[in-house]
Amino acid sequence: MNEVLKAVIAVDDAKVSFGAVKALDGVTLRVMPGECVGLVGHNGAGKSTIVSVINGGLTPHEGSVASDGERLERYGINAARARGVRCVFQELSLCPNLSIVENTRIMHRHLGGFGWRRRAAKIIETSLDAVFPGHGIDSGRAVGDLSIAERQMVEISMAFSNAGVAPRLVILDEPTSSLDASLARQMLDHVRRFVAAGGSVIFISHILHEILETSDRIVVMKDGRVVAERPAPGFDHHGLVEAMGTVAKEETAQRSTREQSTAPLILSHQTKGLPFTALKGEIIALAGLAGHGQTELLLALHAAQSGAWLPERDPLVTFVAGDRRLNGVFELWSILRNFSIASLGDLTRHGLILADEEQTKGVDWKRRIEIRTPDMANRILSLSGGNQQKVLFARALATRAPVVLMDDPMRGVDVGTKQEVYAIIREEAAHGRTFIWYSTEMDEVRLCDRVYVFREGRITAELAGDAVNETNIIAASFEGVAA
Amino acid sequence: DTSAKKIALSNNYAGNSWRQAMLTSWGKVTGEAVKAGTVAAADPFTTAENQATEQAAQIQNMILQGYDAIVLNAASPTALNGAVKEACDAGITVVSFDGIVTEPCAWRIAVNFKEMGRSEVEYLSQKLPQGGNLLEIRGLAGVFVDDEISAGIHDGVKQYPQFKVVGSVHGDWAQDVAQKAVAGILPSLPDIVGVVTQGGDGYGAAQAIAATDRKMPTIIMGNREDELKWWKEQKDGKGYETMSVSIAPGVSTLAFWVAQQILDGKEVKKDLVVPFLRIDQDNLETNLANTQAGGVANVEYTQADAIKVIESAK
Amino acid sequence: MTPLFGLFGKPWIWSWLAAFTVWFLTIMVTLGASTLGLSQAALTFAAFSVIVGIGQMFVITLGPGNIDLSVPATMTLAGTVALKLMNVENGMILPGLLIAIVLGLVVGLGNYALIKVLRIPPIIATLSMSFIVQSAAIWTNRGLRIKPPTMLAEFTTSNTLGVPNVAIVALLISLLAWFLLEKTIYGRWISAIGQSMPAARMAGIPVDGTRFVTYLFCAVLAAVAGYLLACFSGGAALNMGSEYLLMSIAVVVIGGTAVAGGDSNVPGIWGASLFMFLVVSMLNTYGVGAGIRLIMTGLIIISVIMLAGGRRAGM
Amino acid sequence: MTFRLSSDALRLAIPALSLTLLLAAVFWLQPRAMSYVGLNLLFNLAVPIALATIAQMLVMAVNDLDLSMGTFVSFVACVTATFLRDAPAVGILILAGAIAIYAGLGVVIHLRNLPSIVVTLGMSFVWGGLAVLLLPAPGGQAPDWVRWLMTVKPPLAPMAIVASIAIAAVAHLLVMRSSLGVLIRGIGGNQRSVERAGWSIVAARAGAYGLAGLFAVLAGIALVGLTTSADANIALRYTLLSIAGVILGGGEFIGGRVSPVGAVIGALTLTLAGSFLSFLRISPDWQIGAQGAILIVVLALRLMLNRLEKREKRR
Ligand SMILES: Nc1ncnc2c1ncn2[C@@H]1O[C@H](COP(=O)(O)OP(=O)(O)OP(=O)(O)O)[C@@H](O)[C@H]1O
Ligand SMILES: Nc1ncnc2c1ncn2[C@@H]1O[C@H](COP(=O)(O)OP(=O)(O)OP(=O)(O)O)[C@@H](O)[C@H]1O
Ligand SMILES: [Mg+2]
Ligand SMILES: [Mg+2]
Repeated sequence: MNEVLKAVIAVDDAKVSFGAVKALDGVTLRVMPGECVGLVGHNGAGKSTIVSVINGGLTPHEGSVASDGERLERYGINAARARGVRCVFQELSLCPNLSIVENTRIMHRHLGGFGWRRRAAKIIETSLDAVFPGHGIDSGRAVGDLSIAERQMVEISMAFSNAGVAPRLVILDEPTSSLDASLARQMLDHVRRFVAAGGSVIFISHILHEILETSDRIVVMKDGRVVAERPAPGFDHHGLVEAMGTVAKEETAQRSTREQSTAPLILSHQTKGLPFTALKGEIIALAGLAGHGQTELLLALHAAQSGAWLPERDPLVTFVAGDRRLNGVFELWSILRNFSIASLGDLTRHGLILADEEQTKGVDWKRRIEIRTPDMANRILSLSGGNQQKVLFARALATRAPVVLMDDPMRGVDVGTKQEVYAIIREEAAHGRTFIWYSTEMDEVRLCDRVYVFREGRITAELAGDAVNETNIIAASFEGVAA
Repeated sequence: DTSAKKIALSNNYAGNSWRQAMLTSWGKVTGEAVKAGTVAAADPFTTAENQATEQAAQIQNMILQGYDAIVLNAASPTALNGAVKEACDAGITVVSFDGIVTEPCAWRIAVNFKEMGRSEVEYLSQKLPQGGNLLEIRGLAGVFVDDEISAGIHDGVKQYPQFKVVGSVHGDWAQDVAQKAVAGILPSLPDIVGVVTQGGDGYGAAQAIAATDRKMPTIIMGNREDELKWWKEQKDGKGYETMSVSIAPGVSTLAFWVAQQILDGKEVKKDLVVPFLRIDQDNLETNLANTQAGGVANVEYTQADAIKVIESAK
Repeated sequence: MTPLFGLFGKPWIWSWLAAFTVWFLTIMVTLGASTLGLSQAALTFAAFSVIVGIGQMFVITLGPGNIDLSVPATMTLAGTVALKLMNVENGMILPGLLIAIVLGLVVGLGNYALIKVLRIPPIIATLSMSFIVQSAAIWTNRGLRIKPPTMLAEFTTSNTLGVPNVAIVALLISLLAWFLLEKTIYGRWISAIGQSMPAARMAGIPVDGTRFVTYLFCAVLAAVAGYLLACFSGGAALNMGSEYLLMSIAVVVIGGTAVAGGDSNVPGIWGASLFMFLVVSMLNTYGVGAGIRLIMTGLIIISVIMLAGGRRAGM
Repeated sequence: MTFRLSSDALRLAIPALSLTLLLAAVFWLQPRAMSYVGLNLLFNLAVPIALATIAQMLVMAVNDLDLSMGTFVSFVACVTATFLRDAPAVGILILAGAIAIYAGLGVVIHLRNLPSIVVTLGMSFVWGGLAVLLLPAPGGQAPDWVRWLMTVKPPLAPMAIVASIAIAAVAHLLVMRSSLGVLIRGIGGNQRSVERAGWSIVAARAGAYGLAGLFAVLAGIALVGLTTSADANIALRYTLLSIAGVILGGGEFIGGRVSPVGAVIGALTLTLAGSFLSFLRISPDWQIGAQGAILIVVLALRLMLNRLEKREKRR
């Protein structure tokens, strides 16, 4: 009872269901002042849902929310914000058409009155300086003009900013997914400082070492329940994976160097820096700090190889989106239609869609890549973020295109699924498929045969074989910074 | 002497055969006048969207272009008053016709639309003394000509109470709209003996009625060639009788000559009246022969005609 | 869920219910005596709205901002030129139809060229285009009304087994449209593009080609509608399409097609077209004046969308 | 660091440049226009259009579209020329009620999740009907103060220019600088995030629509001040004109990207384009088409300048 009295937020036995899906099946979660709670679980475990409950966006169908020992009957977004609950959502939740200052105005409702621009600028700049020292972001810029990493930095700083009501509990739902290692480091350091000063943090991430080193306590969720809860030192990487219930083979070891030079050239592209080439069966990583031209290269490769006017009979490339809201999912469609759209050419005769074959193929891939849904005819938006990503993966892999372009596709995919996907990629590569893979995660870069490192829009280094390691990549990423 | 004077035609709409005939007449008559050196220029301007605001801007541009007179077929009798006033203040002669304006500084060559509507019922009362049910096809709602003709028709019905208007639809002065509106109301109407119209919609009504098994009532026509031709066919076949009435598109040329006379220093009354052009059973053939295929029955005016009209108004 | 209840989830049901109600209220004035006449008239005139509406629906499906305002002008131009070419000769019926279709293709090409090459938003591109097309129609024969060939006039104004021929033509076109949307890869493509153009591009869909074909299709349907309407009403008039500007949009949106794109609906177009005709007939029949008639039409449109839209949001 | 224009400033530079070019062309064709009276004649009818464009822009800022702008302005014009003159209190009450209905539309559209296009399409019939009821035939008269306001001759610059600058300034303060403006544009940019920050979207949308109604009312009053009287169809073209004005001024259909100053410039450009054409003296057959052509040219100019902007950004 004493614990409940002290808790910043205490959720008791919360139950939430969406139709037949029990997103939360009796979750109890308490967050004490001055602690960072790590929240992990497979895709669709219910993490985002409990976040919605805590920030007031969703009223649980059963259970209660209490704060500072007081049971809150009419809990909502405004009540949460008044108690200092702040949230960083995984997808962009800033207004891209507004400047950073104006977004600050939106986020802080009570900032109004004459001269709010000056005050808002001060608030957000103070916070940016505190979380990401040396960020170099001008608060007058429109959010739409920022790179995805910069947006995420702004969003994180926004959550930690203080405009009257000091933040007490900051919820971070996969905040580092678009940040490179150094920015992620800065953020995690700030989380520790914030916690040390008495604040509370709920930290959700699929990057387990971040969770392990930053959290005080780790809560593991599975299928809408809390299945393990212990102080962080009580877990190690392996234990955490086990608790999440994923039977993952811990196999992030580097690929054995294969004899590649004999393979035929399949794709080449003139870039501003070093020339880009890809051989058949290769897995190529595009590395470097986030937002330095990797996505642009992928888009250019895709644009160069696909016709905008006539359908391609045998497309050379296919694409897995990372920013799925922007260029991935078709929101009105079922999972099946979302899956089949890229390979529809193979599922038609004289332009007519062969519904049975589409169905068969869909069911096949649902099984292969374990999409968590009772029925492929459900709407794509009924899937959790990670499962939507899997559908996009299946969409690309199901085509016959020999080259797969991947734009940081593992954002928000849980560890177990990642391992499965890695295995599929390796298998497909062995059969002669080429993967061109932009990733912000070093573990993934290390899986590749060859790495192009980007710096300011150009390829500045090419690493292959044993040279593919963290030190070399970081060195290449920061090359020329001093110059 | 008006040989140095420039006259402009401000026209609000070109989207039907009547307006096209009007523009053609203008081009023909003023072209000769310019060639003969009577006036220096007579340029026609048409707005794209049949809107008063657009036409007001057009008139303001004409002021800037330095025209001496503006001949005006207005989109609205009142909404152009501001622009017309500005033209007058700039010393420009404004002569409105067909769609006239109420601004006192402008001249008006008007057709008595009310009388036109009334005369339709009067004709019917002579042809069908026992009376009966009428269907009224109106024009475009909110436009003054529509209101005037309709008021005239209702006056006529008051005068000849043996008639009763049992249905009223808006045909927007377009054959296809009229056809559609009539087809929609027809099934629920009792027997009708006559259809009173505003011009440009008689053929559409005939088509709609022909599609049912009703007896063809007396449809007042609007001088379009297709209406006259249909009437001729019916007349030859079944002795069908009716009349046709409308304003002649060539009235634009009368307005042109009136403007020229005013520029020439003539004393002209602000309000002139032109008779509408009426075709009856006996002069149908001659009128039909004089009408261009697909066009509208027309009369063009000369300078002498204009002087006569001006004199008779005094 | 019972089948009947499932029916209420369909976005098109509301336009049909509305049409049926209005139809019923109208025939009740004559205690049913006008049933056949009214139904035939409704089918006839709905047919034209259906044909232009289907084209407009394909364009609207392409996503926010996609709309074709050149429909009326295209109808006018196609009708004018085709009738002029046919010149009342029965032998020229087919060439007349062909020239109408070709004109549709040209307008569609022009529309998409403006949209693609000059990056002009469709609403303005097609509006500009419509002015040019309207001018072209004026220029061709200055609004003279030429009669259609007798066979064609006969065909468009008569019935087969009590069903108006134009309605049969519209039905065939609707079936084609339904088939394209539901059964072919092209239908999937336009729906995908309507939901997200970047996503469609990245999924390997030939976005420009698909959009181009769609604008062509819309313009061709408008041209065909213009051709039929000109023959039906005994000659092309310069203002004959103007009614179909609002009409083509109204029947699409009342019919339950998503205005934001990606989701189209063929049956709804029929319901909405019948409704739009019948509501005017009903108000005319009840002798309501123009002002009240307009207000009622507006309120009915809003009520229909409230019923339909509200349900969908709740699902 | 080199000097870099913000994207907002660039968004403005483009329309401003096209207006300047067009103005230069007009002055060259008709030097008489280069005077106090000339400028007033060129631009005074742009004042109501500018107001309507701002109104449309407010609706577009929340990702909606108002298809009833033209009929609403017509309705307001009818009220102004009748009630506002004869019984000012009643007139003001009616206009306030109309603004309240606009705000109500925002609420309904949001709560029932309705497509704004359909609701405003319906409303366009309603306003049109009310206008016809008020003024079955054109007439009425502008209140004297309105007439005075629209014909006043301020020193230095003519009324049209002063009014345009004032409208642009007020709208800029309201939409770009105030908290409410930020909120409205925020809804256009990312409604979900605004909601998550605890704002009431319904209230904000009602605010946007209410403001739009207010500007549209001002447009109707200004229009009557210029024309001295009203009719039910007086401003129908304002619907498309206002949309075109927003687009010309650098606004976009979705995403809350709007520019009030740009919108005013867009309205001025559209008005000027018409004058430019009449100074060119084109054959009557093609006068309508030329209006389309000029729209295309102006928008193509926008594209050219946009390309320049992109190049600028890449550097
Ligand atoms: N709006 C919704 N409608 C239907 N089902 C939903 C909805 N939101 C969530 N769900 C379901 O609830 C479950 C929990 O989803 P939630 O987003 O909380 O998972 P998560 O743990 O955040 O997963 P991830 O790691 O992929 O983000 C999932 O099965 C999801 O499909
Ligand atoms: N418009 C919508 N309709 C229905 N459900 C939705 C909608 N938007 C989001 N959801 C559901 O809400 C849940 C949260 O989705 P969201 O995309 O925010 O996931 P996330 O956890 O933030 O992302 P990720 O885990 O992929 O990084 C998901 O289950 C998703 O399916
Ligand atoms: Mg989640
Ligand atoms: Mg997630």
